[in-house]
Amino acid sequence: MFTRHESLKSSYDVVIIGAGGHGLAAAYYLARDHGIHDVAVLEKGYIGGGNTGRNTTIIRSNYLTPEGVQFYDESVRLWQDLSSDFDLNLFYSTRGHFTLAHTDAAMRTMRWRAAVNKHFGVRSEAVDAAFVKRALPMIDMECGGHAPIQGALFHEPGAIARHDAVAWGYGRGADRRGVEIHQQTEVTGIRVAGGRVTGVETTRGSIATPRVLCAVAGYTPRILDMLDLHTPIYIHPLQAMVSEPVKPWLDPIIVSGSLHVYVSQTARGELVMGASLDPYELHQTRSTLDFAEGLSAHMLELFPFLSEVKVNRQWAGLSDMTPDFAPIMGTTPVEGFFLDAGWGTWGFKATPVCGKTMSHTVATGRNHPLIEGFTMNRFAEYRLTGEKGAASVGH
Amino acid sequence: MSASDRPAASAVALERLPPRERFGCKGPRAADWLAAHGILTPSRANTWTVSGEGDSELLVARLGAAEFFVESAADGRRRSHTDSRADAAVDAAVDAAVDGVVDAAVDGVVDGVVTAAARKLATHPAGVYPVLREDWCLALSGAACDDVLVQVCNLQFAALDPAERPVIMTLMVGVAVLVVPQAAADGTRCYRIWCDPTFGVYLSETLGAIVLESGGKLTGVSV
Amino acid sequence: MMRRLEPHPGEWLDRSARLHFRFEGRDYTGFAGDTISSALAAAGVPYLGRSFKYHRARSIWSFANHDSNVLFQVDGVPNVRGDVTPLRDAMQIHAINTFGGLTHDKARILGRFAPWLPVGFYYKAFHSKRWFPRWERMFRSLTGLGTVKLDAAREPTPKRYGFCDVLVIGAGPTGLAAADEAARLGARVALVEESFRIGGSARGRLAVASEEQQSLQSLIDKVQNSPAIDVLPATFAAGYYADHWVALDEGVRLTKMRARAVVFATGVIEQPAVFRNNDLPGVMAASGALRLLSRYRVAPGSRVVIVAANLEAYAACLELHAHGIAVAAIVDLRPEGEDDATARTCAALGVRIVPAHAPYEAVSGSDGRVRALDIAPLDAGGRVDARRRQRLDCDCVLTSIGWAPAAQLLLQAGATLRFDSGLQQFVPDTLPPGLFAAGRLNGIYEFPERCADGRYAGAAAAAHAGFGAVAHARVPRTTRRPSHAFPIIDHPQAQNFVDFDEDLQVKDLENAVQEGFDSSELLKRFSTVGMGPSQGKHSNMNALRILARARGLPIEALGLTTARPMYHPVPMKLLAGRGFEVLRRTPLDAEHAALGAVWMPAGHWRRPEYYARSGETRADSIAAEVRAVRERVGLIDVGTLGKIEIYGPQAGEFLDRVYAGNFARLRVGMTRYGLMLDESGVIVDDGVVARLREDAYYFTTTTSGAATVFRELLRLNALWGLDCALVNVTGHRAAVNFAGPASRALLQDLTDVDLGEAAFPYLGVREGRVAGATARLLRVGFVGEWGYEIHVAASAAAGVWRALLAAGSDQGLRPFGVEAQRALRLEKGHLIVGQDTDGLTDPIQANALWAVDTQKPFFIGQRSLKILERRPPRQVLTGIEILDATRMPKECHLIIDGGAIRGRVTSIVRSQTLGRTIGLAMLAPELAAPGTALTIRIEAGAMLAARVVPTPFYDPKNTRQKVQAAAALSSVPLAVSP
Amino acid sequence: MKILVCPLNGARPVSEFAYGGEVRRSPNPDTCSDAEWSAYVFNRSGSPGVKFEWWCHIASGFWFIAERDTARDLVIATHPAETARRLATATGDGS
Repeated sequence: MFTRHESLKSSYDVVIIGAGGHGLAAAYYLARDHGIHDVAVLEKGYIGGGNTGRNTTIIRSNYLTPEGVQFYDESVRLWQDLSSDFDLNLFYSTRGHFTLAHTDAAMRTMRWRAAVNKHFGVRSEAVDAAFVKRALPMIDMECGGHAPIQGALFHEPGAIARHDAVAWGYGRGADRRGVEIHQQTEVTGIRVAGGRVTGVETTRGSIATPRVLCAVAGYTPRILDMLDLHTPIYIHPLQAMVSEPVKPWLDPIIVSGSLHVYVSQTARGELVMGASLDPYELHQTRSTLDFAEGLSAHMLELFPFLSEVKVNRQWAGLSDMTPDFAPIMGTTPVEGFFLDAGWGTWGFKATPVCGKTMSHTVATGRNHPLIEGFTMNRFAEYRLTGEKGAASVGH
Repeated sequence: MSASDRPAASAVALERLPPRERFGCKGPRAADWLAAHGILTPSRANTWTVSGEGDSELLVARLGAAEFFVESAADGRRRSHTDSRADAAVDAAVDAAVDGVVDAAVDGVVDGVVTAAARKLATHPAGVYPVLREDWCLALSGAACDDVLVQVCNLQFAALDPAERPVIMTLMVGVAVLVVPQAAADGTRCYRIWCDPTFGVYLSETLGAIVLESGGKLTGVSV
Repeated sequence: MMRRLEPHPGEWLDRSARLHFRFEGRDYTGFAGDTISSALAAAGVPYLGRSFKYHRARSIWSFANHDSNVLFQVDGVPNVRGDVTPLRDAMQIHAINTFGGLTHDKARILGRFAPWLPVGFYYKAFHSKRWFPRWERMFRSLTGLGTVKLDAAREPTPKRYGFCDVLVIGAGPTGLAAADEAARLGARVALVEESFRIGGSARGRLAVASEEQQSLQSLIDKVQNSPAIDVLPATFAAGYYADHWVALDEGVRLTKMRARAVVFATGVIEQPAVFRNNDLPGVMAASGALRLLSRYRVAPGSRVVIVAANLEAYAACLELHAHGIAVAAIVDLRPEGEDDATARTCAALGVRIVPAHAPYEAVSGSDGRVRALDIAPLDAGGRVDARRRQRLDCDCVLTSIGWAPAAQLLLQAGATLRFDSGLQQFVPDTLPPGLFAAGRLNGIYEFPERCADGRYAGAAAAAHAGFGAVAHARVPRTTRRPSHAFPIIDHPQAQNFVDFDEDLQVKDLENAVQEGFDSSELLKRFSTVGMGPSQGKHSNMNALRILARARGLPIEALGLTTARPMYHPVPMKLLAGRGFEVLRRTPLDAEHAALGAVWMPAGHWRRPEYYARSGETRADSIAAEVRAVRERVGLIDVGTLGKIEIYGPQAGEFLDRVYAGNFARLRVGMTRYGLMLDESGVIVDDGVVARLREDAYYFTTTTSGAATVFRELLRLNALWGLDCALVNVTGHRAAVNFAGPASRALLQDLTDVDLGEAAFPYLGVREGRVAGATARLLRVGFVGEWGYEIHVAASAAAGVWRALLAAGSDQGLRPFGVEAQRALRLEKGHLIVGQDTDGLTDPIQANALWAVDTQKPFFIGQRSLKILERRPPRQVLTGIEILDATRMPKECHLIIDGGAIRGRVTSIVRSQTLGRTIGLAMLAPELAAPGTALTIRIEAGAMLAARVVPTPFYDPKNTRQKVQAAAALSSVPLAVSP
Repeated sequence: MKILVCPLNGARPVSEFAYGGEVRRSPNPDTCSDAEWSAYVFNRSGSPGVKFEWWCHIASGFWFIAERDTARDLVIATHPAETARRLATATGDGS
């Protein structure tokens, strides 16, 4: 599936830092759509070992802002054809996605998102409690009496996929097209001359290259420090846990903002569960008991019958957060250095569209139209995206 | 020794204490001011002292560096707010005491130390600021009370030495509480727990349920 | 054939108590003390479960809480582990993941496909858009283990915090010695043990030297009777978390144990020999068979073959012999066999010992259990000579070829391991402070040395916790080799299983490596080795050996996969515990309940949405509440507002910095609206600030912002060090708003404060008495009528509330709730932070610059506001009016212009007072001019015409706050029935 | 659960505390450029390292400064809140 390259070449047309889904997708599309095959993907660990292999695999486009909705809608469109593109089953499974609202304020936000989604042809509806009860007869509508469910945002295209396979699919596709993937290869420095990138230093030697794409999620600030670039990105861990397999009982993906729960059932029958970000900065993927306790308590408020279902494993990833809950993408003040970062908790679903747009941006040197709203300079210009609006309304 | 050999959790009781005469104050000159009014204050932060006896017994807790919580053993219900049509004069004194607002001197009220100090406080001495204390107050006692506390708070109360007179500020079932451990006559522990009154019912019911489950008894607390 | 043997003193059974239960529809009996598996084994049930993927018959293998093919559905509970779950009377037990029952499982056909289902086959097939959905449905129904009962009830369980000086995990000889030593040095010790009794696997064995048995027993007695040691049997450490915090699953509750130091005496886990059909029922780990035998008195078979590669195999042989069970042969993988007294004793007993041979294939009988073992010569290179194989008849095959350390917790705690090629085992290399590993986990195997190592660790842990000092010498590691370097035998027809949970064979892993998944992490993810319920406890080590061989690397060169909680799966009910949910009640909560309040949640609070009255619909009640305020008088509990006092010479300076308005210049006795911004100029909170005296202010915050705002103010006060102090009285003070044309007249009778307009103007604040209670009165107009916010001590609230109700009872007063207040404030054009503003709204967008004093030297957000003022706002909050009286939009419906989104409705109400539908909207600036025509897209894409109008909608000139207007209106005939 | 040693209340689990972010030095709002100001408002030092951070003990409302290694989650020292004033001198927060 992957070719093992014993050594690095002395130069490449493009160097991509990070062999997660995003980096490999960019490599894949560079080779497939832009005829750029002389590409090295450098990975300090192993393929898909970062957030690609740690997320809870939810794919949706029910965002709030026009730029967000259009961007993720394109991603969902790409997702649907990936399995056949790769000739690899990604288990892309359209399940439908419920974002539960427990307060009238939350209900307002659902209506807002539904209205914007529909404007762009994305299938989302603000539905009432009765609809939720019909679709999820097993759910405790009262949530133990603490947070009665008022309704939800129902997003029909909501889906899950086999996360690792996505990285493998892009990796294999890139590999077949001549891209070199180098694992256990850490970037230690980036060479710049006259304001433009000239090369990359690694633990396995130095490389000359005019173009570098940085797609390293939680490690972004460390790479940016090498170039003295500054962004609002800050790192908090995001934890998740998975249950033992049980027979299928849950088809849709369920999210509750007030209860800090999101859950879906994998094809293997496991419940994959997540909550909210850890409360403070940390560059470590340790697990906490508070997380498992709190998430279990809230899970049982929604699904009391899971009392005896066992938690098998918990884990964590590093989220590269931004103040407006939108990514930072595209060109940077350093010519030839391109950024694909700020993915916080929503990077997995964007994998294909990031590959598409970043490969375009790297190949042409100009930001792809779909990422204009996500550029690095929006903060200096006080042009933050509105996703934060959604987050704060009703909170 | 095994879990089952430990003392049975029957010996535990939770009681809601009647409101006492109390007030709080803080500010750069709070300590001196209290001293000037004959109220001894603990020298160390997060400790408490007790002085006087019977109805004039006074518990003074130092919360951090410059905040104080003063509570008399005297029953505050005598001057309770709950029946606002009660003797206005009496109310006035207590209102002044707990609210710390300007109030005309009231005749015919026998002041406790607390009330007296509180009334003076209500005249806004410089550097001393009133802190309204309408706390909900519980007492948890009995040999097994530590077995209840480990179910509601992450702090190891059993390791505290009441002789050190510690004042504990912590979270109990999600509520900020003020806890003072005291040695009961029979050598067992007794904990006084204060919290914001708007959490009072929730805290009482939650602790009460666990106390009942441990075969304990409740006074003034319904579950 | 498995069968129950005669009683013997060491057994864990109470034969006087017979238990009756049903398994797969048939009745069985067992004894108290049995586990489900032991009872079924004793009853001679040939196999107990089906495997995850191929539905092969499986049975007891390790009897150590990772027999993951022996999971049951018990009384509706899924995935119950038979080897560790005590049998109860009347249990209803079913095998899981079968189609038509355990014996006739239709899905066993899948086993036939095995050769054509390579590892990761499901990545390679059925992914066309057309086929995937159907295939996924089939796939999902085939996978999954037990079945969740959707009507099962929530079970709240207790949960507690625990504290100890030294936590010892594992109560075999090592753990016992560690606990005893730590306690001797004065430490308070907690000793946890997974199985039902402490003492470890050697306890109660017949063939173990008597002096060893005696010293073990005395150690057990000592520990049991020590007041300093809290013994927790049937408890396992589920996870290690930062700062020596260990989650203990006690079965009935979770204990969160905080230790000063931790001793890991978790021992080792027996590993399977990998050969064709090594998963047949009747093929077991020797250690598992001995547990079954000595604890539950179940004979694993009557004619046993032992596959050996270590001394333990020969000890097992002697133990079986002591129980009268014939051992047909010991097949030793090692060319040299075992040269030890134990081995010689076996030989002396006439046991046939076959060195340099390997199990080639287990043969199954008609009952699905093993009936023979084919063995073949094994050369030094690990190759078997199948041509020279011979068949050994047997009804049980025990394997004893090696161990893997139970190091999962140790790794979670941040320890590192290194591979000791002598022992062929990973051993602790570096340990974080306060953590100690001992015994077999530490590569020390013989009884006396394990005790000594335990004592060493116990002393070291006690010393770390502040008791005594380490007076022992480290114990050297065992020099023999308990684990075989490659206990894996290839077979052309495969079905030599490495991972029983996931049905993974040797070739599956080799193929995965071939495809480039050639690091331990990638191999795990692609092949799913170690991802099943037993989390690789019996498969990771062999998988690593296979990976090493495939890559031609030594094991040292390969990393271990990350170990994470849980050690064994933990039920969600134990993690959830009781599930505390804070509910906050205002001091008037009981009053509202008595008045028929319909509650709505507001953060932790509950608030009356409105007050239900018989004969009124929800809409009627809300309408009547609104009307009462507009025409007579209404009363609302606003106690959930944050209430803060600030005192000191620099109190005004402080407020000037945190609020956008000017408060240093606010006159004593007056109030002013306050807008709080963050550094980026975004509105984060608002409220009313009242100046009580030169150096004393009282102010309110939003309900939702109260806690965070106060905390942030404390931080700023700490940072700036101004001479002022903050007091949060949110819960200690109650507050009501008594509003309406009649409010002044009614309140005057209850207060000593002169309510005359001159004495107490609009936006004034006064202190005095209301209904006998000391009160602060704020004359504010949030709802647009003459009114007073009355703030009193919490304990005075009920009295004041009742007095006000009584005073207004014959004047058409109604208590009103949040819904009515929303309508009233909207008619007045007041915004609600968080509803009419969002996470990016600044005062320019909110049309609230009137509340900003840009001339002040400094306030938070000022500098950003200067930048924002120089650029056109993205959106502006404006009043709108719906022209169509029959339809109305909902909040958050969009304003569409030229096919584009140009704004959104933030608040909307059908105002009966004004007889029109009015609201607020965030609009693109070019649409914000009064009179501009708008279209709003409502449900089902319908378009609704609207128009921009100025605010306030109601009483724009504020005449309602002028005395004559109030007087005039208060004489309006009663519009509502009292 | 991680233990944090509060200068006032002693060793408590981190769940008793609220995290207030890194202590940051702001440029003088009256003299700095818009670019300097927006950089101060939005940008963060995202890389791991030893940082001075605001922490608040919730139950007592006590703020202090913790010197924490954000790579290893180790608190090296805690300091009184006044320390922040020295660290953030010339802050636009007033002084």
